[in-house]
Amino acid sequence: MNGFLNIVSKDLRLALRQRSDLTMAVLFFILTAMLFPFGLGPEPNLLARIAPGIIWVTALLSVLLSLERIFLADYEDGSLEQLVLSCASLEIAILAKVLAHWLTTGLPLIMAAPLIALLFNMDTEAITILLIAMLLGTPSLSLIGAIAGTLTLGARRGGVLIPLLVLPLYIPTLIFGVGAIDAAMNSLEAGAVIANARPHLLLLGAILLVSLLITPLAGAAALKQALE
Amino acid sequence: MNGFLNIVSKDLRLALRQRSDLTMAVLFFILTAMLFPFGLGPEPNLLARIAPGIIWVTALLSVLLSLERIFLADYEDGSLEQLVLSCASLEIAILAKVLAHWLTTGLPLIMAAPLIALLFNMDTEAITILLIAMLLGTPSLSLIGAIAGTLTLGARRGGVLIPLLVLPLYIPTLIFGVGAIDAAMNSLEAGAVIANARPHLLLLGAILLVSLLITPLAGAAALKQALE
Amino acid sequence: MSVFHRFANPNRFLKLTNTVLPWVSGITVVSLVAGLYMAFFTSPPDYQQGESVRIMYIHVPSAWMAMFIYTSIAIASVCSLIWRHPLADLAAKASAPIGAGFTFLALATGSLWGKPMWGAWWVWDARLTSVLILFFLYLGHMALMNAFEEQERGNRAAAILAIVGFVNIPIIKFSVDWWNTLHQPASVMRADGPSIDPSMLWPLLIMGLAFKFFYLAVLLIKIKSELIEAKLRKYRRAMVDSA
Amino acid sequence: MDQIMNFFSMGNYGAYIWTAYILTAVVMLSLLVTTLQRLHKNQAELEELQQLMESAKQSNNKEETARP
Amino acid sequence: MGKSLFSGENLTCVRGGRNVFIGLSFHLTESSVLILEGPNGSGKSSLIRILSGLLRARTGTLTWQNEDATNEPEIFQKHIHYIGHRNAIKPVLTVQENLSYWSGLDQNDTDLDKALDQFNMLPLKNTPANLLSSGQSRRLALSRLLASRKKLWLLDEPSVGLDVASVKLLEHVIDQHLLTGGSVIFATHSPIDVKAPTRLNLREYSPLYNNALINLDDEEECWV
Amino acid sequence: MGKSLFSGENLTCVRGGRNVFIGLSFHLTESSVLILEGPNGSGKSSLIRILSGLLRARTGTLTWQNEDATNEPEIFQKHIHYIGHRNAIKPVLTVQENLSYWSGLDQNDTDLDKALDQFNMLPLKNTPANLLSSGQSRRLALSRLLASRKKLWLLDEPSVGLDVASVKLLEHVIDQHLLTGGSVIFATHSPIDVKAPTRLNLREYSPLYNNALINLDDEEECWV
Ligand code: HEM
Ligand SMILES: Nc1ncnc2c1ncn2[C@@H]1O[C@H](COP(=O)(O)OP(=O)(O)OP(=O)(O)O)[C@@H](O)[C@H]1O
Ligand SMILES: Nc1ncnc2c1ncn2[C@@H]1O[C@H](COP(=O)(O)OP(=O)(O)OP(=O)(O)O)[C@@H](O)[C@H]1O
Ligand SMILES: [Mg+2]
Ligand SMILES: [Mg+2]
Repeated sequence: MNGFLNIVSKDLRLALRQRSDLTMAVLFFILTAMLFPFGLGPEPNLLARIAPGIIWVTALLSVLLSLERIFLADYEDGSLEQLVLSCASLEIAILAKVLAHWLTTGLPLIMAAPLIALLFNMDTEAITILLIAMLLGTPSLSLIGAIAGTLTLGARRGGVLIPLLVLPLYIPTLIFGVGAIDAAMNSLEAGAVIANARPHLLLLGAILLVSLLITPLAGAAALKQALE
Repeated sequence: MNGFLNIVSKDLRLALRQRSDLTMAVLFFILTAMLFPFGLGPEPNLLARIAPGIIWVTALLSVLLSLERIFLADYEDGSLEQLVLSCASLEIAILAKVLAHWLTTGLPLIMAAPLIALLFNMDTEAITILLIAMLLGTPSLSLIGAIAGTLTLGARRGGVLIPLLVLPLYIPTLIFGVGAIDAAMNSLEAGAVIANARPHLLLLGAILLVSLLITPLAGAAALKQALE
Repeated sequence: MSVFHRFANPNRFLKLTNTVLPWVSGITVVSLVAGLYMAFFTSPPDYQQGESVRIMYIHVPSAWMAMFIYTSIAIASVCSLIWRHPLADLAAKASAPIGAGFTFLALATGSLWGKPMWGAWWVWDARLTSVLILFFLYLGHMALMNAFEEQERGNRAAAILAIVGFVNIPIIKFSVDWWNTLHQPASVMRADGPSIDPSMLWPLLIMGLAFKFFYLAVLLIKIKSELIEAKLRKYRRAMVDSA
Repeated sequence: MDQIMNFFSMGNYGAYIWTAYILTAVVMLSLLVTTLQRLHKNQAELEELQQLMESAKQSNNKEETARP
Repeated sequence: MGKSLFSGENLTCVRGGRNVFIGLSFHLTESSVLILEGPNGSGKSSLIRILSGLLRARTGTLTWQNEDATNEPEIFQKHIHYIGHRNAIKPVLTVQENLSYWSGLDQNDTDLDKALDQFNMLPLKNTPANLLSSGQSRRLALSRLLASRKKLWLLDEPSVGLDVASVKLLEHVIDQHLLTGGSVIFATHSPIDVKAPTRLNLREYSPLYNNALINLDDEEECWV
Repeated sequence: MGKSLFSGENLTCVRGGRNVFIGLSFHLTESSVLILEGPNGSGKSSLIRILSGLLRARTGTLTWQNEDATNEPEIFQKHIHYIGHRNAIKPVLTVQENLSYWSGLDQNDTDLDKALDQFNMLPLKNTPANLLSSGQSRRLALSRLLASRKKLWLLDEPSVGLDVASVKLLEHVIDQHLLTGGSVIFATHSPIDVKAPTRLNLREYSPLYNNALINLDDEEECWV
C-alpha cells in the first residue's frame, strides 16, 4: 500500500512540475468541443440533442492523446526497469500509475465538462447524470488505455498504434455513457431521471469492474515482456 | 525549383518508409468519425444532417495531430539547420515541406472521406461538394498549421501549444467547408447544387490564397529565430 | 502438454502437414461445390425474403468464421503465453489475416443483404457494431504483431491483446438477445436445436464446413511458409556470421 | 435462355447476390493465392541458398584437402 | 571460499533471434566481486539483465543461496539492485527527490544525505536533475545503491562518465559493501580497482567472437 | 607550430544561472589535438557545445582561421562535426541507413562501407539500430565522422562504452585524420592515446573546483 501511494504521489508531483501535462488534455477537450457549434450551426435544439455524444467523443479523444504519457517516458529513461525490480507487486504499481493518470487527465475533464455542457444548452439534470457517467466511465478509459500503452512500448511507432488498439475497446464505454444521458434527457417526469439512467450507469460500472480486473493482469504481462 | 522537388521527394520517401506516418492521419480520421454514430445514436436523418460538420471537425483534428511532424523531427536531429544552410530560399523550402505534408495527410483524408460520408448516409451530390471543399480546404489546414509548427519549435512542450494556436485559425475553413455542403444539401433543384455552394467554395479558395502568401513569410521568420 | 510436444519439432510438423494437406484441400473443394450447388439449385427461396436469402449461405458461414478464428487466436495466445510454444505464435500470426478477411466478408455480405431487406447499407445496431469492432481488433492485432523489430515481442504483445479483445466475442454472439436489434436472432446455434427448415439448414452447414476446411488449408500452408522463412533467416544469419 | 436470365436476375436481387458471391470469391481466392505465392517464393529461395551453401562447403573442403 | 550466493549453470541467451552467449556458467560467493569482461556485443549487459530477472535465459539454471530460482526470479529480485546504462533520472525533479523516490525513503531521511555524500553529491542536493552533467547524473544513479541496502549489486558499466576522483569513490563504496557482507557483479571496459575480484570474460561464450560456437546451433530446432 | 585554426579568448559560460567556467582561453593549430580534461561538472561538455555553435558564450571571443567568429558561428559550423553524449541514432533505421541519412551520402556509396569498416561495424550493416549494444551504438555514431569529411571533430567522451579494441580503432582513426590535415578536440576521462596532444584542464576555470573564482561572480550583475 505504501508503494502504491508512493508511485501515485511521485507521478502527481511530476505532472504538477511540468504543468502542461496537466493542461493539455483539458485544453484539447475544451477547444475541440467548441469546434462543433461552428461546424454544425448554432441551433440550440440540435446542439442540446447531440451534446452528450460530442462531450463523450471529445473526452475519449483527449484521454487517448495522453495515453502514451503513462509509461513511455518511464520506459525511455530506465525508470520502468527500476519500478519492476523495486515493486512487491507489478499489478499494484500499474494500478497506481493508472490512478495518477486519471487524476491528471480524467478528473480535469470531469471538472471542465459542465462548462461545455452549459455551452451546449444541456439542462441541469442531464448535467448531473453526465457527471456521474463520467465519474464511472473515465477511469475505465484510463485503465483500458493503459493496456495499449504498455503493449506498444518499444514498438516502431507506438503512438500511431494506440488509437487503433484502443478506440474499438472504448466503444462500449461511449455507448453507455451517452446512453445514460440520453435516457435522462428523454424522461418526462423529473423523478424518473435517475431510474431511466440507472441501467446504463450500472453497465458503466460493470465495464469499470471488468477493466479493473483485466488491466493489472494484462498490463503486468505486457510490461514484463516489454523489458526483455 | 529543383530544390523544391528535392525536398518534397525526400519527405515523401521518408513517409513511405515509415508507413505508419501515412496511415496515422487516415486511420485516426476513420476511427474517430465512426465514434460519432455510437455517440449520437443511429438515426439516419440526424446523422446525415450533421455529417458535414463531423467530417470536417474530424479532418481538422487529424491534420492537427500530424502538424508536429512537419518540422519537429528535422529540428531535433539537426536536418533543419542543413536545410536552412543549403537552401537558396527558405520560403520555397517551407512550401515544399508543406506540400509533402499535404500529400501524406490531406490527400489520404480526401480519399477516405467518401467512405465515411456513405456510412453517414450522405447523398452523392453532397459528397461531390464535400470532396471539392476538402480539396480547397485541406491545403489551407496544412499551410496554417505549418506556421504553428515553426513557432513552437524549441518551446518546452511545443505539442501542447499547437492546438491552442491553430484551432482558432482553423475556424473559418471549418465554417465555409461545412457551409458549402449544407448549401448543397439544402438546395431543392438538382441544378442549383453547385450554384448554392459556390460562394462558400470561393471563400475557401480565398483562404487558401491568403495562407499561401502568409505561410512562407511567417514560417521563414519563425524558423530563423528557432535556430538562433 | 504431451500432444503439444509431439509436434514440437518443426520437421515432424512439416511432415504431418504434407500428409494432411491434400485431404483438407479435397474436403474443401468437394464441400464447396456441393454447398454451392445446394445453395443455388436445391434450396427454396424464403417466403419472406425471396431469393435474397441465398446471401445467407455465405454471410452466415463468414460470420461464424470471423468469430471462430478470433477464438482460435485467443486460445493460441493463451498457449503461447503459458507454454511459450512457437507453434501457437505461428498459428496466431497466420490466422489473423484470414480472420480479418472473413470478418470483412461478413460485414460486406451483411451490408449487401441489408440494403434490400432493411433499406440501408448500414445501421448502427449492436450486432453490426460489435462485428465492426471485431474487424478493428483484427487490424490492431496484425499491426501490433508487425510493429516490433523483434518478432517475439510482437507475438507476445499481440497475444495479450487477443486475450483482452476476446470479451468482444460473447458480445457479438449474444448482442441479438441482450438488445433488441434489426438483426435476426440465432436460429442454428441455439441451446434448443436449430429452428430453420432442413432444406436451408443443410446447404448452410455444408458451406460452413467448406469455409472451416478452407481456413485449415490456408492456415497449414501459411505455417509451412513461415517455417521455411525461419530456416531462411537462420541460414542468412549463419552466412553473415561466418563471413 | 429465359431460364438462365431468370436464374441470374434472382428475383431482382441479382445485383446484391452476385456481388456478394463474387466478393467472397475474390477475398478467399486472394487469401489463397498470396499464401501460395509466398510459399513458392520461400521454397525457391531456400533451394537457392542451400545450393549456395553446398558449393561453399565443397570449395572449402577442396581447399582443405589441397593444402597439405 | 565463502558460502555460495548466486550461481548459473550452462546459461544460453537468445536476443533478436541470435545466440548472444552459449553455455555460460558463473559462481558468486558471499562478500565477493565478479567482474564481467568482454568486447562490445559479447553479452555483458544481456547477462546482467538475466541476473536481474528482467530477461529470461533460453536454457540453463540459476541458483540463489542453494535454491533453484530459474523459473522464479522473484526469489532473488528482492535482494538485488540493478543499475543499467540508463540512469532513470527524472529531469524535473531535484537530486534529492530523485533519490528519495527510488530508495523509498522519506525526503528528510538522513540516510539520503549520507548516500549523496558518499558520491560527493551533497552540494547539488537541491539542483534540478536536468542541470546535471553526465558524470553527475551517473553519480546520482549510483548513490541509490547506498540508499536501497540490497545484498547484491548488479552494475552495468558503473564508471561511465565518472572522473578519476569519482571512480575512487565508487571503489571505496564497493569495498565497504563487501565488508558488510554484500556482493557485487559489474561489467566494465575501464579498470575499476576492487579487492580480490573474480573475472569472467564473455568473449569465449559468444558466437560473435568464438567461431567454435557458430555451428553448435545448427542442429537445434528452429521455430522463429 | 602550425597555422592557427580555432581559438578562444577569455570565454565565460553561464548555464542554469551558474557560472560554469570563467576566463577560459584555448588555442588549436591545424593538424593537432586538444584534449579537454577536468572533473565532472567542470564544463567540458559545455565548452564543446560552445565550440559547435550550439551554445553561446556569455563573454569572450572565438576566432576561426584568424577570422572573428564570435557572433557568426556559421563561419565554423560548416567545418565541424560534433558528437555529444547522445548518439542521435534512429532506432527504426538499420545501421547503414542511419549512417547514410546523416552523412548525406547515397545508400550504396562505398564510402559508407569504408566508414563502417573502420569501426568494425560492417557485419552489422543491416541490423536495425535498436538491437545494438551500447558500444556498438557508439561506434555507429563515431563512424559518421568518417562519412562526413569535416575539418574539425568535436567529440564529447567518444570512448564511452567502447571496448579496448575499439578504443584502438578510434585512436587510429584520429591519427589518420591528423595526417590528412584535420584537427580534433575531445573531452575524456579515460586515456585515449593520440599523437602530440595539447591538454586543457578545466578544473582551474570552474568556480565549482577553483575557490578563487567564487567571489568573482559576486560583483557581477545577476539577472537570471
Ligand atoms: C453488415 C451487416 C451484418 C453483420 C455484421 C452481420 C453479422 C452476423 C453475425 C456475426 C452472425 C452470426 C451470429 C451467430 O452465429 O450467432 C450473423 C448471422 C446471421 N445473419 Fe447477419 N449480419 C449482418 C447483416 C445481416 C442481414 C441484413 C441479414 C438478413 C436480413 C442477416 C441475417 C443473418 C442470419 C439469418 C444469420 C443466422 C443467424 C443464425 O442462424 O444463428 N444478417 N450475422
Ligand atoms: N534489445 C535487444 N534486442 C535484441 N538484441 C539485442 C538487444 N540488445 C542487444 N542485443 C544484441 O545482443 C548482443 C549483446 O548485447 P549486449 O548489450 O549484451 O552486449 P555488451 O556485452 O553489453 O556490449 P557493450 O560492451 O557494447 O555494452 C549484441 O550483439 C546486440 O546486437
Ligand atoms: N542543460 C543545462 N542547463 C543548465 N546547466 C547545465 C546544463 N547542463 C549542465 N549544466 C551545468 O553546467 C555544469 C557543467 O556541465 P558539463 O556538462 O559541461 O560538465 P562536464 O565537464 O561535461 O562534466 P562530465 O564530466 O560529468 O560530463 C554542471 O555543473 C551542470 O550543473
Ligand atoms: Mg553493455
Ligand atoms: Mg560531459
